[in-house]
Amino acid sequence: MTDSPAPTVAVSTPIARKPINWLPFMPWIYTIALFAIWELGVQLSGLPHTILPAPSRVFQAIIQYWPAIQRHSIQTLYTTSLGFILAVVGGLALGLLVGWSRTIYAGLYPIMVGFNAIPKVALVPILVIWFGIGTVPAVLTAFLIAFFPIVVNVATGLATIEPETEDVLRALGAKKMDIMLKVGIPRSMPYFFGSLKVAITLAFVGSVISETVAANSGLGYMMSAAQSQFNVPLVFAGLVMLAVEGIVMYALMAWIEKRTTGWAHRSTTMAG
Amino acid sequence: MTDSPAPTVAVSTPIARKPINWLPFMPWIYTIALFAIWELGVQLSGLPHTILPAPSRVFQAIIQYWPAIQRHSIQTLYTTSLGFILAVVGGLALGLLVGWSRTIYAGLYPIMVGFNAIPKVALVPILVIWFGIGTVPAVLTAFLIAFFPIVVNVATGLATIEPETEDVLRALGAKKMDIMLKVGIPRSMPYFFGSLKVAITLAFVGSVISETVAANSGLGYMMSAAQSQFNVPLVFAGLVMLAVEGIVMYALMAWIEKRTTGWAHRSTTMAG
Amino acid sequence: AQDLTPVRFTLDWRIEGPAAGFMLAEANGYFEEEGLDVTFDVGNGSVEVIPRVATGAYDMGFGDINSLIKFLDEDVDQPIKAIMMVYETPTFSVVGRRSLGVTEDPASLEGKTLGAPPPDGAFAQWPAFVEASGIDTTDITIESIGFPVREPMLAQGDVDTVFGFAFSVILNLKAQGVADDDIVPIMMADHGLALYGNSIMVNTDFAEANPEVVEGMLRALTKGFADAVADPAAGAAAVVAANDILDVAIETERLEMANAMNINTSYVQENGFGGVDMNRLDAAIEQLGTSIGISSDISAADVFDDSFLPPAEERMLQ
Amino acid sequence: MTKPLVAIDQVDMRYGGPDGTLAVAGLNMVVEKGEFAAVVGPSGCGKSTLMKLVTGLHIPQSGLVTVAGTHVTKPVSIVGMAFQNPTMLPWRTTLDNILLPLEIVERHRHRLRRHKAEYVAKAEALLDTVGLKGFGSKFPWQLSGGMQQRANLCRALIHEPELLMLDEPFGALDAFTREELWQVIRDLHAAQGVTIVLVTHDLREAAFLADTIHVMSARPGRVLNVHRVPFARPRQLELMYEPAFNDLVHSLRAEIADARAVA
Amino acid sequence: MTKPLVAIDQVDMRYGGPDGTLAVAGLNMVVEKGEFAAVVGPSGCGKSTLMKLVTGLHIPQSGLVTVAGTHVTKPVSIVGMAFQNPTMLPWRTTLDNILLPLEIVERHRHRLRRHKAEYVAKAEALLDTVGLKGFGSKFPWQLSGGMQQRANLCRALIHEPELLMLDEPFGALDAFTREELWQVIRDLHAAQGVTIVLVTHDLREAAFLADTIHVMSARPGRVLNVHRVPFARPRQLELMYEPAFNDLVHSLRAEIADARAVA
Ligand SMILES: Nc1ncnc2c1ncn2[C@@H]1O[C@H](COP(=O)(O)OP(=O)(O)OP(=O)(O)O)[C@@H](O)[C@H]1O
Ligand SMILES: Nc1ncnc2c1ncn2[C@@H]1O[C@H](COP(=O)(O)OP(=O)(O)OP(=O)(O)O)[C@@H](O)[C@H]1O
Ligand SMILES: [Mg+2]
Ligand SMILES: [Mg+2]
Repeated sequence: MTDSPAPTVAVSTPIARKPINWLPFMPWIYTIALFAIWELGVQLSGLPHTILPAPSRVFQAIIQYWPAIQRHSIQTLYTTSLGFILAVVGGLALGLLVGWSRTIYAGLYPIMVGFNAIPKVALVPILVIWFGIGTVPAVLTAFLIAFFPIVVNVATGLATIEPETEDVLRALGAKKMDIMLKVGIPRSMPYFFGSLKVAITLAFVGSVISETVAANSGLGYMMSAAQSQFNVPLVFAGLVMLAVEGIVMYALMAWIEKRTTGWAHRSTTMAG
Repeated sequence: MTDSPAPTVAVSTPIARKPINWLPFMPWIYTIALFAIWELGVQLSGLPHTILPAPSRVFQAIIQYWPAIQRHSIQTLYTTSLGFILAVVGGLALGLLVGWSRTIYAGLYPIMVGFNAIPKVALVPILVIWFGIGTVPAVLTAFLIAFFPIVVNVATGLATIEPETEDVLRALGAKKMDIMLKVGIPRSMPYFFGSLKVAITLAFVGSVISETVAANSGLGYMMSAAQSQFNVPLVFAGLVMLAVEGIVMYALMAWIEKRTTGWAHRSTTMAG
Repeated sequence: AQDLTPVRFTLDWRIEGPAAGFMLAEANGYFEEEGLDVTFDVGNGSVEVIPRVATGAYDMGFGDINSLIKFLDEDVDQPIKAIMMVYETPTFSVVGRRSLGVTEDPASLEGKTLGAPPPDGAFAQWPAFVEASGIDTTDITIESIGFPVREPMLAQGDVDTVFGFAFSVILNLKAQGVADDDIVPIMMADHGLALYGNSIMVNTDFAEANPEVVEGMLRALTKGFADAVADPAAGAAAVVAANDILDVAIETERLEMANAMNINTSYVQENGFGGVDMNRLDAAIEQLGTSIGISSDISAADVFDDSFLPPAEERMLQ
Repeated sequence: MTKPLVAIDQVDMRYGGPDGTLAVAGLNMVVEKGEFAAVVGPSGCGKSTLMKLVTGLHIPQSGLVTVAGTHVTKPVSIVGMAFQNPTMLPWRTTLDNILLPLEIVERHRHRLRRHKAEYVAKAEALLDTVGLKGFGSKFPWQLSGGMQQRANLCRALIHEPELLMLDEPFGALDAFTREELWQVIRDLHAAQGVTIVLVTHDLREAAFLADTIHVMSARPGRVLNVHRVPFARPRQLELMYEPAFNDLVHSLRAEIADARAVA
Repeated sequence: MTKPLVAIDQVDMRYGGPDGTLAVAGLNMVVEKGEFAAVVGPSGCGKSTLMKLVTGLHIPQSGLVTVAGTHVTKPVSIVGMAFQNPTMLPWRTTLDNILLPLEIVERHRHRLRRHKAEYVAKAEALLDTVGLKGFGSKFPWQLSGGMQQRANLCRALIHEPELLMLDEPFGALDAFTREELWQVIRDLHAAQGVTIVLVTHDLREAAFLADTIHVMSARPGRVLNVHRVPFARPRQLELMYEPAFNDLVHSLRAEIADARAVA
């Protein structure tokens, strides 16, 4: 009697328990779908390729100009990463500062909001006067545009510490700094990583617009040079490269996030 | 005996309990300090006002061109607000969608990151061709640039629901949608508001860059026209107006935030 | 090998056909002969060059002299001057399409919609052009459209004409598929505009300290531009070598247009490359008064300094 | 005899994958409709796990959980559960927390808007019963530990579930408040015929309230023994001074002493 | 006689501004150095508030709290506190949670890096004492309610504080685990001469462990009565079967019944 059900279980489990895991393929499926819609949309709408080139044309451009694209992409990745690292450090520090004291919060926050409502491209000429064109203004622009979301989420993380948790540390005579480091930051980690996702994309935008205005290399330079030639497929090739670099950086951060904030992503019904 | 200490208390309490509350003045103090430093920096560095005008000159320009500035500011405020509202609605919806399912998360998130790494100014021409110049592309650009931070924070809020809280609802037979609405969203409210602060500043940037490329009014148009005239003080007047509008919107949201997320801001040591 | 003097030079725009003079001077070793090591940085328009040079961020640059006049008008003591004229005739133009009813006659613009990027140099001269050519602007609509949509909107017929530099707009329109004979450039200079165009500028503090460097620069650049006029193909090749996303054929065409319309003009053929007629420059300042508003009484001598130019005979383009 | 309302059959439950903690193993339990079952056992033996298995919050790796005749594969909707930790939602007032089930449960959610006042009155009556009159407008974090626990209990009761799962609902209360609430629960059980599963560490509580007492072994938990409590209903607090009551409590005590050793 | 370690003098404490809840009013209490004080009283009467006043987490609106001779105006650093809710940090393992005080308290934080192994061994020994051997590497949310409470206790003990404040540390434990931990605390008190304030709802627990029992009134809480527990130390669990013990417990019980009525 015990023999007969056993094989059934053995047969049924692999089928029931191991459905194909589609998850790793999802980004590809969505991307391919997106490109398909794009291609179709362009074909049907009949938009001229000087406005919106079809992806097929963009890929042609990527292949045709690959050496230039590669060089400029690496430059942009480099400036963006530097600016992003600055933004993380600066954003964390500013976030802690703003979270630190109510007076700094009240005073600094509105100014930061005001500053961030300004298109950074307006500041690039000033940076160029000070630092010349090239890497430095691009890094700084990336930094200036990217630090704010980090500040906001770190400061929110600190401001919303539950007093119950705080009390655990306060009862031990912990200083404010201890509470920030031991509770505030770890607790806001998931949102910190969320802000990094926003910050990295903004950092790319920042370095690219700076390169557009003032650089001899980088994707921003390449795209503006191509734009002035109305080589729009090449402009879009640059955009696609930007997107790819953004996704690569995202993947890197998603990986770090997974390793550090597992404790927070325990929800059984929600994605994450 | 009981009479004599009473006045002491009466005298000492108002002094001890009512120190001047500096908090509401802080934004002004910081702003004035900022302008003072700026003025001083310009005076000392001897930068020509065609590069970085001193605030005094900027205020002259504001007064001189007030009717134009007012008209353009209102236009920008209008397009930005529209774009921002779209971004809030769209960001909330997308955030819920991304938080809803692991496959959508895996597929859509990277694409959104890639999309957001693209400077939106590159997309304005397409919008202009489709919708003509003026308000519509500005609103759409503001939307496109501003929705992402909202998505990220809403999705993070959903992904980090504690299973303990979730269980309270699941035990009642709650559907996923119930859990999202009753727990996910309220719980991530503080971060939702944080993302709004980022989103509103980005919305301003978005509508301004769109106006720069294609509009007959709005601060972006005004600044680019002023720039070509070497009227740099007017450019900065535009930037200052943008900052002011950003701060006004921030104040509005801070007010709403205060009324809705008091429960989360109970920390005794941290600002908030 | 030897001790070269470094010079920081900012261009007006990306490296494209018209910049062949700079690239050839470099490629043919003229700078090295003068003992110079020149770094060329690309610019973001002929206007932004001016603050870059005036603040000393760059020693020299290639920018719009009309904007320089406006800039010096704000404060005449700023350390920047033009020292060599390159675009003797400015390339400011209104480009329209014959099929939309535009002809070479400026009067054909009446009743039309004009697309104008606000930062465009040609658009800035519109008031002076209106006055010089005497057209009636009452029925003219001006739409503010940025550079990325300028030619596409004209190609689509959303606007009837656009402002811009002739050699850019014409080639871009062709790239949009507009037929050659449909494109009508109205050159502002042909209709009474006395203005000059882009010129070499120097930070005067730098020039005072290194007069021989500046002179060497101008000698080398004169040779470079002469070469570009003589052999546009070689010029385009030098340009493409520096900016590898370009198409040689298009850049050759662009360079040839710039040579013909702006650089190797009849005045230049007579009087040599690089110099200006100070009276005409004063007249230009006058006209600028109408277009962009000049408040102080600035004179040609405040703007242009010919003392660094090589002798006229060395500046003749064959 | 009718089918039991709750049946747990040879259930194994392991947390966190194949190498995780085996919480319960070979668990069997039956609760009839209308029965009052108490579960006792050493700390960490799997009592809360059992509760979550019955409500369908956890699905066992092997074995079968049946509630109201249906095999449990997802949360069942006929229960009211008071969790061990009063997980109140901090952005809602106590009253709104208590009204939460009404916003979820099918039967009530459609009526809620129109009959709001009626439901609020009911919630306030409940708060009064547990000694929290006037605290409905306070936020949960403005309540003391024991008050939160009482509010938690109200939340489990408000929607009049068929099956009530109470996980140490009186742990943070003083003896008198506790005894008052025993009577409340006792009367509720008597009046409405609701089925109740109660986890407790207080053997006197179990003996006073329950029809059956299920003694669990140390982790991995299983039910070692089921005691039928012989005392007639309705029971009064005086019951606790009777020798038979104390004998039962003592024998339970001895059994748990053994249970701690058994795995 | 030396000065008392803890002195609360006519303290009023109101939560949330002038119209908030008055938690304690006219509170007086004295705990000598080395004394074991138990605090009992009805739910919501202000026991946890009292604990927070002593540790300086709350500063009273009027009256004076003195600890170790200093007027308390900010958190004092000589205490180890076990909160009523085990507020473990979810991103730390249980072991790291227990080590937390060592990262904060001046005396240890500088030594921690170099003597890590030693401290970890100590933490693991503590975990063993409370029956959590092997659970150090688990995250707090992987522990049952009672296990979390025990880990919470470990965290209060690890840095060997002079003053131990325990707010219902055994509420979620079964009788046997509870008795074991009573002995642990008793021995700790005997060996190290630490001063302990214990909030509890279990009168037997109070009578077994404490030197003095402070009975509080219903909210707004104040101390109605202080009982000196006469039993000699060291006390054994058998004490609880002695009539004198039961008499004390019964008289306490009666007093609390009254206390619930008194405000
Ligand atoms: N989410 C979880 N992840 C991993 N292990 C868990 C989890 N929840 C419980 N456990 C483990 O399962 C076992 C049983 O836990 P459970 O909460 O059921 O105990 P319990 O009987 O309710 O104990 P207590 O009386 O202390 O509340 C424990 O060893 C615990 O460590
Ligand atoms: N943070 C707070 N904000 C407002 N009111 C509070 C707060 N904490 C406690 N209270 C109120 O103070 C009173 C005393 O609370 P406390 O926690 O001291 O009671 P307790 O004696 O510990 O009760 P329990 O035995 O139930 O834990 C209660 O009425 C409670 O509502
Ligand atoms: Mg439990
Ligand atoms: Mg308490």
